[in-house]
Amino acid sequence: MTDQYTADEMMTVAAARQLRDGTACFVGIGLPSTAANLARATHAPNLVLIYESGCLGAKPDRLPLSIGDGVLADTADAVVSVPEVFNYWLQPGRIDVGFLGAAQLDRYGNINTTVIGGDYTDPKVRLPGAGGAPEIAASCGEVVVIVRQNLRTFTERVDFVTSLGYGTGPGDRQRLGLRGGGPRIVITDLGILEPHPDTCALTLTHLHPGVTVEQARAATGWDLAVADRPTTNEPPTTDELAVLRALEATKGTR
Amino acid sequence: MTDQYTADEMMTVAAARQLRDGTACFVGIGLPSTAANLARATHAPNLVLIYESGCLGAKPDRLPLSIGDGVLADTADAVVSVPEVFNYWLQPGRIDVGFLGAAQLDRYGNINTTVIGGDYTDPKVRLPGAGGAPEIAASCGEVVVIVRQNLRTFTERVDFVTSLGYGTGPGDRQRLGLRGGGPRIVITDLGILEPHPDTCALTLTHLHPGVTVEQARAATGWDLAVADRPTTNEPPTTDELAVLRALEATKGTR
Amino acid sequence: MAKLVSLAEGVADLVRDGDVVALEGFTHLIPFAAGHEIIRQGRRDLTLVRMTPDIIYDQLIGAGCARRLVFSWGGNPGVGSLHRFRDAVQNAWPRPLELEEHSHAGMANRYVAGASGLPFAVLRGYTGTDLPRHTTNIRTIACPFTGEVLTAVPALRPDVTVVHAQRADRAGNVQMWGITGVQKEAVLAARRSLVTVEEVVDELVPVPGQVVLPGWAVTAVAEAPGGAHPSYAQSYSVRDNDFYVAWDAISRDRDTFQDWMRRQVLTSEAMV
Amino acid sequence: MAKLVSLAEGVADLVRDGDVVALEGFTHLIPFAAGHEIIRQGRRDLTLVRMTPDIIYDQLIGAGCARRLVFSWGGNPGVGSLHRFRDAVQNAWPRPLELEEHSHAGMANRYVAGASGLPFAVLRGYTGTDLPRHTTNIRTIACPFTGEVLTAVPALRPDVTVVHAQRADRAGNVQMWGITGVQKEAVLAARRSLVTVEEVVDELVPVPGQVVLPGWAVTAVAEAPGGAHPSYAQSYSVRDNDFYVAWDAISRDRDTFQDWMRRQVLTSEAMV
Repeated sequence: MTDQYTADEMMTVAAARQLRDGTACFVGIGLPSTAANLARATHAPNLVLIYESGCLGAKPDRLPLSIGDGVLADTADAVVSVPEVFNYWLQPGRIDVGFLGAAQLDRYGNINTTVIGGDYTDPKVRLPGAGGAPEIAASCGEVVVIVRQNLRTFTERVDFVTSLGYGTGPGDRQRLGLRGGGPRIVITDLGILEPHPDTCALTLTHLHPGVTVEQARAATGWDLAVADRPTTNEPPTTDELAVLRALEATKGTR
Repeated sequence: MTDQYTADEMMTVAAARQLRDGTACFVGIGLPSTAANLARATHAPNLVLIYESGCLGAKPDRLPLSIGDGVLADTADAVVSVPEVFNYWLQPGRIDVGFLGAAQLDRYGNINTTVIGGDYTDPKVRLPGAGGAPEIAASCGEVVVIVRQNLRTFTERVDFVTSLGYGTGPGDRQRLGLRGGGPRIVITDLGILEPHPDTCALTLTHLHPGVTVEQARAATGWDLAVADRPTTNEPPTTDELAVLRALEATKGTR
Repeated sequence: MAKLVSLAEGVADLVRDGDVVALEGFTHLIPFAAGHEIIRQGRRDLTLVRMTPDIIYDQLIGAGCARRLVFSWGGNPGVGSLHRFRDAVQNAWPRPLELEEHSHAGMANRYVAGASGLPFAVLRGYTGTDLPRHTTNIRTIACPFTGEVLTAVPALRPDVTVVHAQRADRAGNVQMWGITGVQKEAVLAARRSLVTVEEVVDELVPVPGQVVLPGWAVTAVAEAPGGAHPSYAQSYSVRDNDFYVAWDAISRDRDTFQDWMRRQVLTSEAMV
Repeated sequence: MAKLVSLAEGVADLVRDGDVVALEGFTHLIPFAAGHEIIRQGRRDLTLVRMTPDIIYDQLIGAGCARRLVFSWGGNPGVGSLHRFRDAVQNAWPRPLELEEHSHAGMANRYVAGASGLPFAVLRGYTGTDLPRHTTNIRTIACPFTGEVLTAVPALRPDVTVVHAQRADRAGNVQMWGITGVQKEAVLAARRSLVTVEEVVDELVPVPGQVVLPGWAVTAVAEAPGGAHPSYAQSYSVRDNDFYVAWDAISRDRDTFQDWMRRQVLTSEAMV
């Protein structure tokens, strides 16, 4: 059962496992889309994929190249306008899971995809910006984050809060009137972090096989809380790896 | 050229003549729909008919039985949702002409289609209510009213302002921030009334053939202003009558 | 995923005494069969919501199911007035009927707000009319950028919305086309929803002008062929205009109405 | 009724220096040909508006057409960052670029408000993020019924919106299908509009999922076959993904970029 696999493959498989069959999942492009399609192709055939381009219930037979790939419209239960997907579907809390990436992530699961370094008007790195993420983070039942763990990304404070996690700690989301539950889990190439029920601080609860707590701490820009006994995740199964690689191979084909 | 015709036919023909080719017209069912379809079948082939059921540019080959008749959807340039027809098409002032009927009408072109007599909670007659009319009257470039003239209908004050004409006189529409121009013309079975440019009071400007000013006055519940020399309308042409009767004959066929 | 149920089950499960109930349909696709089942099951104290209450609401009102009506146009479309509605308003027969009256634009936006998870909607509407004098649910709101004053109406959130559509598949995905009115918004605004369909099919073949409601956004689907009669279902049936005309005479008199209801609705079986 | 024009005429007539211009398209149906024509005609000081500024906006920005960008996500979709956009923001090359930054939900609702003739839109959005700190066009508004505090954004009203569609007929009725994004709203929100199409046909045969814009709501239509390349037009073409990937290298360096623009855009003829 221990095929060779990369850290990214482990991360993607671990993320896919977090998606429950029959739930509705708002999917961003890149790692979230790959993981969501892996879940649909394995344990969650009735996972409802929702893309911000207006595709509800997309069932792509290859990995989409973008959130507006034609295969999403061709296979969706319904294609609606972009205002409709945000207003009628995301905003009222109909979507169970928001699946997001991050350029920076902090202790409270706040996400930055806007600017890094310098200040807003004169940044060191200008990133793409918010897209659908702020409202996905606000309104989905829960948020699953998939992101590679390193000191550049895992920072004490994000340079810009593009999408709110738990803000500055417990109670912030409620005070702001947000209806979604916030980040339930963060899946990285090293392991899994979950918010502590009391402090909301991300806590290392799982490690991928062969990864140590020290490695995870060294890749985190704050004093990382660690669960008493972090669980070691199951490595990717042969089937998971095969399906994932087959999916990756479809990218760009038609 | 003087075929036999009824007062209703004269009224419908006179109303149809008011619709200019190439304009967009928001049409209610009944007399407005008949007149608008007559206009489209005669001098205004490019009249754009808009029905509140969401049919934009309907081109029915028979008179629709209701504003939601299937022939409207089948022949429309576009069928949109009811929220869309009001929000994207009517509200921004895209529609040139709103074409309305009335159960009561007053000197300032205010329209009642709600209750008559008694008071609101205990009326003498309960009418269907507002429908699309309040916003049609508010937002179309201009309003054309088609209504039979008699003392029950032409009242000093309407019992309920369902759709605003000129309110209590000049400046009311502007003060209320309404963007549409209000009633430009009222076509009845006796003649035509137009708002006086200074007072906004409906003024008799045209009579149908054979109708006298006295008859019009006697059918009006207020002291009706009359233009210096009311014009006599042309009777329906043979062609107008033939087309109108052919249209009426289509009602309920398919 | 929507449950596939019989019409009788669907109404029994989803429509409860005292509920706020919207049976929507804009001349086309009116859920008559579902309305009749509600009458047969003897629901009481309903707040009936609809932009265009027509014959089926006349029947529900005349049968004593309703306590309150929230609406914008109540008539027999293309024919005239609703006599049971009038009798309830003018004479409180068979019981008093409270009214909350709006314009179409207002009602449509109230459903949009409900579907959007917002507490209210903004529109240019009602201005200068007597409606705000009698309907407390119409207020003003100032634009935070320009200061311009507009109209606000509160979201509609029916306990249950019932609509009729052409087709559903076995996963409860619903497909309708032609004039689809405000049905999508009415379903999405509601806590529960029941969709009757002309037929349940294995696969929904795409149709121009279609509106598809995913099964996971619908509570239950019941097959009810002809369930829109006397209104129509585009591609399935045409409007029975004779019935609309005949209803004027049937409904004018209380006894004639009650006799008709006994014969045509109360003693016949649920359609499915 | 929309005028049928050549792309060069359409851009010359409808897109003016200093205009607020929206070229919309959500990954699908992106009006590249029209964008190239704007570059060829040397427009300056444009405020470019778009939810998802991508390669065509990178080109417009790199060519110095834009003074300001109003947007919610600026990237090379599926590939990465936009280097000309970055260079303008980080180094003011070839000229400074002001930003007004929103979320998708905010931008979509701003178009909806524009299309609806309202001065603002209400949404649940931006809450707790740093966006309102830098974007003055985000305010709060209280529900007049419940007191709940929500977010307001002002309407977008572009001077001109440009979109690409599959087909138009000779009366200028426009038909598009597949992912249609926010194009209807963007056209209806604008004072003027230019639609490029794959082909002008005698009759628009209905297609499932179609959005039709009546000709009287569109200013001009220009035939521009392949006008969405390297994006795609469903049923006509597929995405040229190699170009999206190649753009990363082309756009990284100012000289490479300028050379590419000279060869591929500036010296080629308008497409129609």
